[in-house]
Amino acid sequence: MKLSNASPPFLHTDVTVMSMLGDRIFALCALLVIPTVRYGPRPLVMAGLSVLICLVCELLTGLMRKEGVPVTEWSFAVTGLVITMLMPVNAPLWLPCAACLFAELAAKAPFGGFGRTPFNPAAAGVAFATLCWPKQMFSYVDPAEPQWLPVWGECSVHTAQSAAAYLKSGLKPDILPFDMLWGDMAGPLGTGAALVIGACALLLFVRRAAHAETTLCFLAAAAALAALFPRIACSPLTSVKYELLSGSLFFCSVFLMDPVSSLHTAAGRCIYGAAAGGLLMAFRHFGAYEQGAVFAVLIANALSPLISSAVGRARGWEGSVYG
Amino acid sequence: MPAFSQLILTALLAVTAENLLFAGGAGFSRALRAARKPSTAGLYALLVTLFSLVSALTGLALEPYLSLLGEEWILRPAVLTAAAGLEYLLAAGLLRVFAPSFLRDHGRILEQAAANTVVLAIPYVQQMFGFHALQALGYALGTGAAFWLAVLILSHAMKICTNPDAPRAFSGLPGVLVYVGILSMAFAGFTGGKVF
Amino acid sequence: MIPHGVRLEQQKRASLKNEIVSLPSPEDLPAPPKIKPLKKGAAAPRILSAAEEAGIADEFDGMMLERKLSLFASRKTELLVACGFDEDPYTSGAEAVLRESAEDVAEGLWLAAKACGAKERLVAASSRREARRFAACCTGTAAVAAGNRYPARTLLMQKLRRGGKKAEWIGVQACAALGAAVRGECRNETVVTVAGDGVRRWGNFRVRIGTPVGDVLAAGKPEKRVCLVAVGSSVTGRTVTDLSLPVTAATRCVIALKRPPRVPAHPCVGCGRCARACPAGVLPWLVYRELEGGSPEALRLFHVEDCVGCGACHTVCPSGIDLMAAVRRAAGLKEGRDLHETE
Amino acid sequence: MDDRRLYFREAGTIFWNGMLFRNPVLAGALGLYPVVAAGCGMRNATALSLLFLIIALPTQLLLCLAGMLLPRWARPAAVLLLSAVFYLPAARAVEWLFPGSLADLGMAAALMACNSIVYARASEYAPEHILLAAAADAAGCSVGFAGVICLVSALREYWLTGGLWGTGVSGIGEGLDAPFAGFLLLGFLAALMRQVNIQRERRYAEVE
Repeated sequence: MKLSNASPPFLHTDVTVMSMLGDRIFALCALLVIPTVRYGPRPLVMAGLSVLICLVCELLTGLMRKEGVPVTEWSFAVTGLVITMLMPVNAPLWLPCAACLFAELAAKAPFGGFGRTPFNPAAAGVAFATLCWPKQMFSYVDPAEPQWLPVWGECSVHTAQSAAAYLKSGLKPDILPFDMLWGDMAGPLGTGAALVIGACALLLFVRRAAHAETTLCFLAAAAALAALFPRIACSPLTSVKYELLSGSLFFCSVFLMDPVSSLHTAAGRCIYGAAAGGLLMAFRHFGAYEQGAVFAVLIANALSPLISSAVGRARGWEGSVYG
Repeated sequence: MPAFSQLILTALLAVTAENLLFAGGAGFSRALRAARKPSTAGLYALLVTLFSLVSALTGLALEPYLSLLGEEWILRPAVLTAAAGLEYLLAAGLLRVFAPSFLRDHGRILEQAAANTVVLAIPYVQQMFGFHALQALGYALGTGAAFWLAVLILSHAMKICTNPDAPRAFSGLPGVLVYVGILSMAFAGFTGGKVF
Repeated sequence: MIPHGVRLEQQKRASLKNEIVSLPSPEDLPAPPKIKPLKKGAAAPRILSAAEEAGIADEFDGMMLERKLSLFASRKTELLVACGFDEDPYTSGAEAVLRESAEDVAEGLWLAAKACGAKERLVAASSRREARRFAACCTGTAAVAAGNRYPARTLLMQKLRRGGKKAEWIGVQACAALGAAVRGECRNETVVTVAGDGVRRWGNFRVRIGTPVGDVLAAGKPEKRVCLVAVGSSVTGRTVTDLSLPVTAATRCVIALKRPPRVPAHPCVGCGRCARACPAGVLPWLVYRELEGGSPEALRLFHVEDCVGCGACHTVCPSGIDLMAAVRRAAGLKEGRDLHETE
Repeated sequence: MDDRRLYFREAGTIFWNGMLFRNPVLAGALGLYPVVAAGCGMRNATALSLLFLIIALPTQLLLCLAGMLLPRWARPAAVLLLSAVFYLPAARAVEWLFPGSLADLGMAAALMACNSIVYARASEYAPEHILLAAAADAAGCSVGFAGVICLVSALREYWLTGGLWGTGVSGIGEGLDAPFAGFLLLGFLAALMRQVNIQRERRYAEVE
């Protein structure tokens, strides 16, 4: 019997970084089911490719830093999957790959990798893709013609305007509410099925892999603004319905408000969520693109240290906010 | 909103472009510490507001003469820069006489505020020919507020970018540049890419 | 308000299934000293000297009972609590002792309370059921259930002190030993729990103090691939590599594990669990961030001097950061010591 | 070795530092604005570099000659005034060489009048050094600035149009003319420069 030394504690609670990331990956994979059934294996290929690119980047940056085998956690898979979810299913396959490259190499590696990223890497990657290739980012396959898309090649399909685009141009989207709940509409790959996203959110909250208050405040702020300032001529409730279910709002409120970029206190997280929700609605009103969620998340990320120190000062934790 | 985001973006540019946080070399850490003190950041923003206001009004007053001379697109920046120099000279001279201790303590901020103002003021004076006095005031206040916010965000960014896990080549200035890059990407979502 | 502390998987049922087994004492250990029986109506100094004579030590902190009681007396303690529960998972010695020698515990607590001048006595058991079981056989001593969140002892004492009473605690094994002294018995023993995935027979063993740890471990039928043996507590204890080391009063448990429980270290992900777990109101993440920044501001290291060293923060941290070490360092720093000196 | 050769060697070191190792843009984060906002075409980059040289050199030389005569607090004003004056011939020269480029550059050109590199070097470095050092510094900074802005511009122009100096037809994507791309590219270039400096330090440490 050869005994070794170790430092206490000799047990640990079940929630670890790996378990949190694992839950997230599971939830994101669940979101892939509906698009796969509808469009064939293309979404799976896209997701696999994105995750692979992220893994390769992770390995490369680790090797450049000479730290041996660098992959100790699976946040790269979360980044890859979230990026896939925000892409149109008919996007060229290089598009999510480019977004993943940007997310890993520009938004993650320079700041020291997982746990140190000031911005959500996936949000940064998607924002980059939006700015560089808006045409490819916002042309969605028409759900009226259900068909399996080619797995590898280019997709030459009928495109349709998404609900977010209708709202952006001040028109009422012509989509049944039931279709909106199941994601049977033109839009990014994984952001449509509100019911599945809701179930995933519940799973994450119950398993303590995400903070419910951030998401709830995000949705509350967005809903309040949607009711107060509707973009289309309709009753406040209808406006809330369309705003919350269109675009990537619901998805982003669950999967982009990750615990890393967020804050340590419940109050801080509430303010952070509300700020992100408010910014998102501002982007919808004044932004240049139909999908503004990722931009709103980036700005909220930049504000989060300010929120954190403001909450700290309010509680008397910091001698002074600035140090 | 787009106008405000433009202001913030401009202020971010000014903060990074001018040497507030990154005075370079020896002044680097000292300037950083100064920027992180709320009083200094506030004073800085106030001075920027005042200088912006004066610059905008000067530009407004000189506009008719410039258009008489012709080639105003060459003359205008030169005249504005010279005006900022004169303003600084005036302010510093007045302070020397009336409040020498203030100048001794905050002289560096005063001079940097003057230089930053040129960066902040020229775009607007250049663009908005039909500027009137009230707009100038609003613009100056907006600039000051945006500037203050940008200083706050950047002072935190600096701390984030010098964490022990960051690669050595990126820790500090290069990391902050990437940080500002991603942040301005977010603001580009408002404007669709263009600054002005 | 969110309760502090952390809910840990207790894993005590297996070791509590059987009664305490007495292990034969090694032959080379000297026989325990003979002491004069303590009379029922003995005065405080006599009780203290008897405790000293019998060499009774508290099993939770290893402090001599006589010193502990004198300290309580000088603090004008009003309420004395006997801790009949083990706050850390795996260990169940105190619970077993409370079950099997309830009368001795009640007697010892009465004597200890008299020695330190406390008017009120209280026995804290691990659950309501245990408390009822104790109250059924020993009327006259109140019993309560401690909470089920780690660190239960600290949280219970906080709760009692919040009422304005000066409350202190002693271990239930020390109580039982003092109670046995009435009969003139001085057994010099302690109850040690043997548990962990490296042993096949979990249980509580009554062993002579001074027995090698290896003998106790052998009683639990260890497997071949044990690589780590921890004593003291499953959360804050320490590892032993030399199994010939003797069992002390504060050994409490011998935990054999097949592989070291390692959570891979990651940077802080900002979940805030550590602050919720801490019973002392420390904000471990803030302390850690301050220390990591390189120039900690003493003003921002809140309550670090109140750290009880329970290790709850480290246990819950999903990133596996040793927050307790950070808080300890910060406490040293706040006292004016150098940052690196205290490491 | 006579004094003059020593001087020239020192001047060479100053020039190299300004150009590469302590590049004002990459190491000092000065003069970011033109690179970030306007550095998205080779033609623009060349025009801005020229503008910079014509403003920086005389301003720095004049400040070097007259700087010590002025009190410390008045120097910033002098720099602003002088660079405003030299902006006029510089703008004319650039307009003559590249017709229409000033209109293309718009504000970025206007902002060269109060460039923070010129500002920092002329108000702090030049007055306290000899003429040769100031000249070497101004030249080094000009070349360093030109190098960085040309590199960034070349990368962005290739991305946007697929060619250099207006020869491109179709690019890889759009969006890189926005300032964020400038910041990101500068960040990565600055990291590269930092890495080079780290390697250099390590080599020196090994030699010693």
